[in-house]
Amino acid sequence: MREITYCDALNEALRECMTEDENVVLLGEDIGSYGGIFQVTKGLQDEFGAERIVDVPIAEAGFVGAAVGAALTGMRPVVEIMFIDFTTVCMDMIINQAAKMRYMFGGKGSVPMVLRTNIGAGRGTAAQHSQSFHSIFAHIPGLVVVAPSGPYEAKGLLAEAIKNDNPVIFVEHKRLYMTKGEVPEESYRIPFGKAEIKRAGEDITIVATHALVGASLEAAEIAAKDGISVEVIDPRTLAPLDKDTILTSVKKTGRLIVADEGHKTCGFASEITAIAAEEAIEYLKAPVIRNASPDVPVPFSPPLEKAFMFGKDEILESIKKVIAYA
Amino acid sequence: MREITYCDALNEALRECMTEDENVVLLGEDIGSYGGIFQVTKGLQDEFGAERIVDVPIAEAGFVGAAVGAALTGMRPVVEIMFIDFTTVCMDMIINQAAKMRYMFGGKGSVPMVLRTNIGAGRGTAAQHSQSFHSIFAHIPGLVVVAPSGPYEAKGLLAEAIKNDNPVIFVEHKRLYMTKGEVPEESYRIPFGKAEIKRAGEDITIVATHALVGASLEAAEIAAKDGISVEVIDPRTLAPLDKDTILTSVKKTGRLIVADEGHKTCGFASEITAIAAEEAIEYLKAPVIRNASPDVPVPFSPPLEKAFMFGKDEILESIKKVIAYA
Amino acid sequence: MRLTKEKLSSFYQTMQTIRLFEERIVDLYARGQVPGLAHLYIGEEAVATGVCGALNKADYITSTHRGHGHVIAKGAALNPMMAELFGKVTGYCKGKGGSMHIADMDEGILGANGIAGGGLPIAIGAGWSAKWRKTTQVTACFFGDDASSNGTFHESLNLASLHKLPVLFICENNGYGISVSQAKCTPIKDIASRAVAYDMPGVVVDGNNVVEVYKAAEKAVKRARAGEGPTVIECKTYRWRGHHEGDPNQGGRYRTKEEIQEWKEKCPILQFEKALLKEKKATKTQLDEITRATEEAIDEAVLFAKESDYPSIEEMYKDVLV
Amino acid sequence: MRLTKEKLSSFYQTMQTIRLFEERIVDLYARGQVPGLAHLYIGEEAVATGVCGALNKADYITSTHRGHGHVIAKGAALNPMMAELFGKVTGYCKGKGGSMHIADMDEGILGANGIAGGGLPIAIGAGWSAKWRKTTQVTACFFGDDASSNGTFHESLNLASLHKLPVLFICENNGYGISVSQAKCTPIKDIASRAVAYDMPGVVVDGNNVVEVYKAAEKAVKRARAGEGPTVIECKTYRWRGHHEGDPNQGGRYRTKEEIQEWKEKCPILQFEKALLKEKKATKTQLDEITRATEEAIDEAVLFAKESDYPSIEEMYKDVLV
Ligand SMILES: Cc1ncc(C[n+]2csc(CCOP(=O)(O)OP(=O)(O)O)c2C)c(N)n1
Ligand SMILES: Cc1ncc(C[n+]2csc(CCOP(=O)(O)OP(=O)(O)O)c2C)c(N)n1
Ligand SMILES: [Mg+2]
Ligand SMILES: [Mg+2]
Repeated sequence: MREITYCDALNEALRECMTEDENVVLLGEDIGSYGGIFQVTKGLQDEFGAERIVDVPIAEAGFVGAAVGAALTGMRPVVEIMFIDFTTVCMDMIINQAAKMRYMFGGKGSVPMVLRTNIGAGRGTAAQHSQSFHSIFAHIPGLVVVAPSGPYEAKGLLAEAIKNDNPVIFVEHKRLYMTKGEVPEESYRIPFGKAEIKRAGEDITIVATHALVGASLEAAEIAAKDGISVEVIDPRTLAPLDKDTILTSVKKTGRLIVADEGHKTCGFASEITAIAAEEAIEYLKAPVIRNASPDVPVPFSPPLEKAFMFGKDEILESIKKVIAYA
Repeated sequence: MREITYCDALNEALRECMTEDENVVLLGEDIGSYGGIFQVTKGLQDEFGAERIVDVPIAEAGFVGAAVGAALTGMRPVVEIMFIDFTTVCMDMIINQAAKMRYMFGGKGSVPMVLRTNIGAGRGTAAQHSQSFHSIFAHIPGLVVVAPSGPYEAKGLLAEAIKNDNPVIFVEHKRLYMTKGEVPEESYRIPFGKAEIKRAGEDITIVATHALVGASLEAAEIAAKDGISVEVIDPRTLAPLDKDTILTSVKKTGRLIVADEGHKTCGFASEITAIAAEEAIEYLKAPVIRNASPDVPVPFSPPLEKAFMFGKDEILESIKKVIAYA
Repeated sequence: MRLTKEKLSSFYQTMQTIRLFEERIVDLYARGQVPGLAHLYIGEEAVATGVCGALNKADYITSTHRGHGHVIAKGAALNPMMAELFGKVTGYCKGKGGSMHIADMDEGILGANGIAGGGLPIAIGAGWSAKWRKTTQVTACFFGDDASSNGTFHESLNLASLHKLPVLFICENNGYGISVSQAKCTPIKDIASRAVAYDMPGVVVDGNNVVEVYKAAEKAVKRARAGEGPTVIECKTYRWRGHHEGDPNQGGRYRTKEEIQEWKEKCPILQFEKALLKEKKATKTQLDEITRATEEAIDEAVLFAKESDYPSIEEMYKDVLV
Repeated sequence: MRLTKEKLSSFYQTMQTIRLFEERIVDLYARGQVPGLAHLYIGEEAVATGVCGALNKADYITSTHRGHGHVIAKGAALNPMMAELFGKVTGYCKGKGGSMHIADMDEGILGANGIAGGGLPIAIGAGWSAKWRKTTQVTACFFGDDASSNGTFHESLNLASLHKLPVLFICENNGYGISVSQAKCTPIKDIASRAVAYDMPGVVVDGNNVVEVYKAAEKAVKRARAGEGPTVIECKTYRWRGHHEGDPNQGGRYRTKEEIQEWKEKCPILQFEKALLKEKKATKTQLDEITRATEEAIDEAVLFAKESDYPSIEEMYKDVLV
């Protein structure tokens, strides 16, 4: 199958959905002729015009709120927030408006909007342009939180997000934009709330998100050489969460490692760990290990940022630890 | 000792700190002659004047940001956000500015400000005035997150918060404002990062926050009649967190229940559970139970809101479950 | 008053309905039958009535925490409204939203809102939506004087003017936030004077004069439907009660008796009634009949609400996601 | 130019320092020696220079993502600045902040800021602080034309005017956000025209004329110190480079060669140099000497940065809390 980048896969999903449904519109900063800071909307304004692909000023509360109002009245807006760090200036429109309207209105009305943004350190952009606090959105009921781990997921999950009738926080990953992978030409949707077992295994379960899915698979490959059989699960959506697939695996392997780029405290890794401790403790043969970002802001200096980040090696270490555990 | 309400204890701490240090100023909506929506600042404007107790318009990003700038330049501002729900409109000033400045500046400058707000359902104010998403702040490095469980804690922790050189998110609890308890007349400070063992026990550890500390103590009292010995721990600050006290207790009892009013997913209860699963799993004799709010917005209708909430009874059930567990 | 008798008496009926509905809430709230928070609209009836009088069913409104008047004026039915305030399953939101979240998609009511200033971005989104869908729908966005100090005001007016969105920004200036007077919230006298900063027309009207409000709204609606963009209409008015029921002696803590009395003498309904009779647009009997019928409808709504059931506990878990 | 020769040559030196510093970053960035994002100030030197020229050491500034010029003009030293851009432990932030977060409390630099519009509330806080502490300190708040569309602009100007805070709101209008022109961001021509909405003076000046900027700032500073409140000063200028180094052909994607060329001909430094020579306020040799010395200082800063160490890994865990 042809291989394209995560970025192009997203672009393709947007193009397909906009072609199919004229109620799909895009709002964001520099998403027009500029193509978006990460080039995800490249070429779309030429194709669909400036009325449907709208460059907006730095008024996130204004245009994210506008997306809420538009979604409530028949449109399917997709907004781009350049970095997840900037969702802090429009948090009310996400947490108190989009997430709660349908519930507060007793099931009347729906908010079929998508908020595209991204997480991830590693680009030397320091504490306000490198965060990964996607877990905040998983803490708020009423939001779908998507975490595409590769090009295939990127296209299928974004198509689902746009066609889905819920407000969706679509969390992309900076380091993945240029990653290539097989992506079908035809359009397809990946259902929400369904995890994917990326690699089957018997000894350890790794629940990983975003770029850490790839890192976990690499670690699993290496571990296999030492005869350790690792199962790697990609939840694909953090909310709704496919608990069953995770618990079934943990009950089988008896060992759990979670790898998520968010800060450790109160993050997604904590949630997966808590679920296992609550619902599968009798199966656990070793301590659960959370591979998460340290509880410090993202530092600028290259060696510090490198130390802040983690991947294959740290996961491999965790694998060895849980296996070594008597 | 004389007994006063949680609300008056907070008021007393404010008065003492303002008398001691003229750089302590208050900013908030209706905190002046009106005394604050929950009467915490009652009488202070008469005593300290409208220059130091400033009523502000509905411009949370503006006045919380102003507190950050004032703190950075020698003041010790205390801002009141009427309900934690409204921190969504000033999230950037909290998450990207106050929390990160000292780190981003390499240790230069400090932001000695306090953001007072409150959580808690039970007043029939529905989804936008009843939230308890304090865990969001615990997920962000650089913030102190305080959770006073009673009048004594309220006064001592608020005094510490104002004198402390870090940005502090001081999370009060609506249902506790009118609760009375013994509070010393003299001023005192309760150190951050130090949990309190509210009741010693051997069989079960309960880590509880806010109003659930009281509920847990009641439940423990009842359980004692059945010969179940429950240890109740109040972390007092969610960040920094006193892991040692909690782990020591869990290793002793082998059973853990967490009671926090936040939503279950990615909440503080998840964090405590994860810590136990990561660092004390070999001691756990039973599944950990999270007593947390369901992952739904707070409903308005009285019977639904009542069903949304939990307390002594639910905790008691959890106690029976973990004890019954073979 | 060049308006038809029908139109004028509909104004009277709407204002009277709001007034009597709210007065009934005062009573029910005092007797503990309405839970939670109730922010009443008494004294401001002419604003919602005049504005919504210029709108069609297909048009939209965004409302505030003080929303009863807006939604009644836009066409909300009394029974489900009252039931919602009681938290009953027959309410507009199945009892799950309450006073601050009443919505009715069929009537273009995009929801009351517990977040001050929260409705403005949503309103421009509804306006943008109409533009995208190429309909002639306009959106009226209600917000208070204090809410106008919030950043959403700036971002929304800027975007609305930039894209010529069909939106009416209705500032209900009742002089106070909760307890804080406008003078302590902003250095300017007229919020509408800020319209120039967005290159849009801004007008100040007597918010207690329903016809004046209606005329300003009608003009703004024409402009909006013509694709010429948004307008700010500031309506000077006053709330008779406290900020919310339960506000110590009905806001007497921060407002003088004299001030309150002065405004009561400018009652929007009494003034309008006098004008109607003077100009022979209606007879006392006609108006009294409207009042009687309204009382009846409200009695019925209360009965309906009381006899309705609370939602079942399972309802708590529904409607979180579609 | 009624200013002293000393003052004028200090302007020249500051502008030249900013220019040469930024040009060096262009080179270092291209060679991959400066990590992360660099938003350069080339072409806008007169703004920071004129404004900070009217401030004292004790006064404050809040800066933006495009902050190098602001902090140099306010008195930041080149060695720790350059070291910070390299991520070295000798940098202003021990290498932990980088280009977008340079701060120096001793010089009243309250930090560059990666959040557009994020500096405005912080600036009014510093102003409020001076008022509370009864000092004569003023705060100059720099922000861009695009950032002025953010809600923080509205909330901050309203609060500053209401409380007569000693703040200068300096809008650096370079005509663009990242790629989007001002015309696509707001319906108005002059951001300063919004000052009336806050009952404060607003002036538009040629942002490429350092003396004009200085005079406007001086006047606003007087007003601020006198307790008469804030002023908006909009400086029309232009950035020569792309939004950030690495922006495809230096912003050529959304700006015409002609437009860029036009502005280069209005170079703030060249214009000023001509004026100085014409009015005999300085000789060519004097100016060349300044340039030479500046080059030397920057060479030294680069050397200092290169020879400095990176912070130790333990540094990652420090400074999170006091
Ligand atoms: C963002 C936000 N901050 C604060 C509040 C608390 N609050 C509710 S109503 C109100 C005053 C609103 O005044 P105004 O906008 O003039 O409307 P009015 O009540 O006078 O109709 C305040 C401060 C809120 N609901 N939302
Ligand atoms: C809240 C927020 N939204 C978006 C961005 C991304 N961003 C960085 S700079 C910029 C453009 C800023 O334009 P302007 O304010 O005119 O300043 P200039 O770059 O022209 O100096 C944008 C959109 C940001 N940093 N912060
Ligand atoms: Mg008001
Ligand atoms: Mg600009």
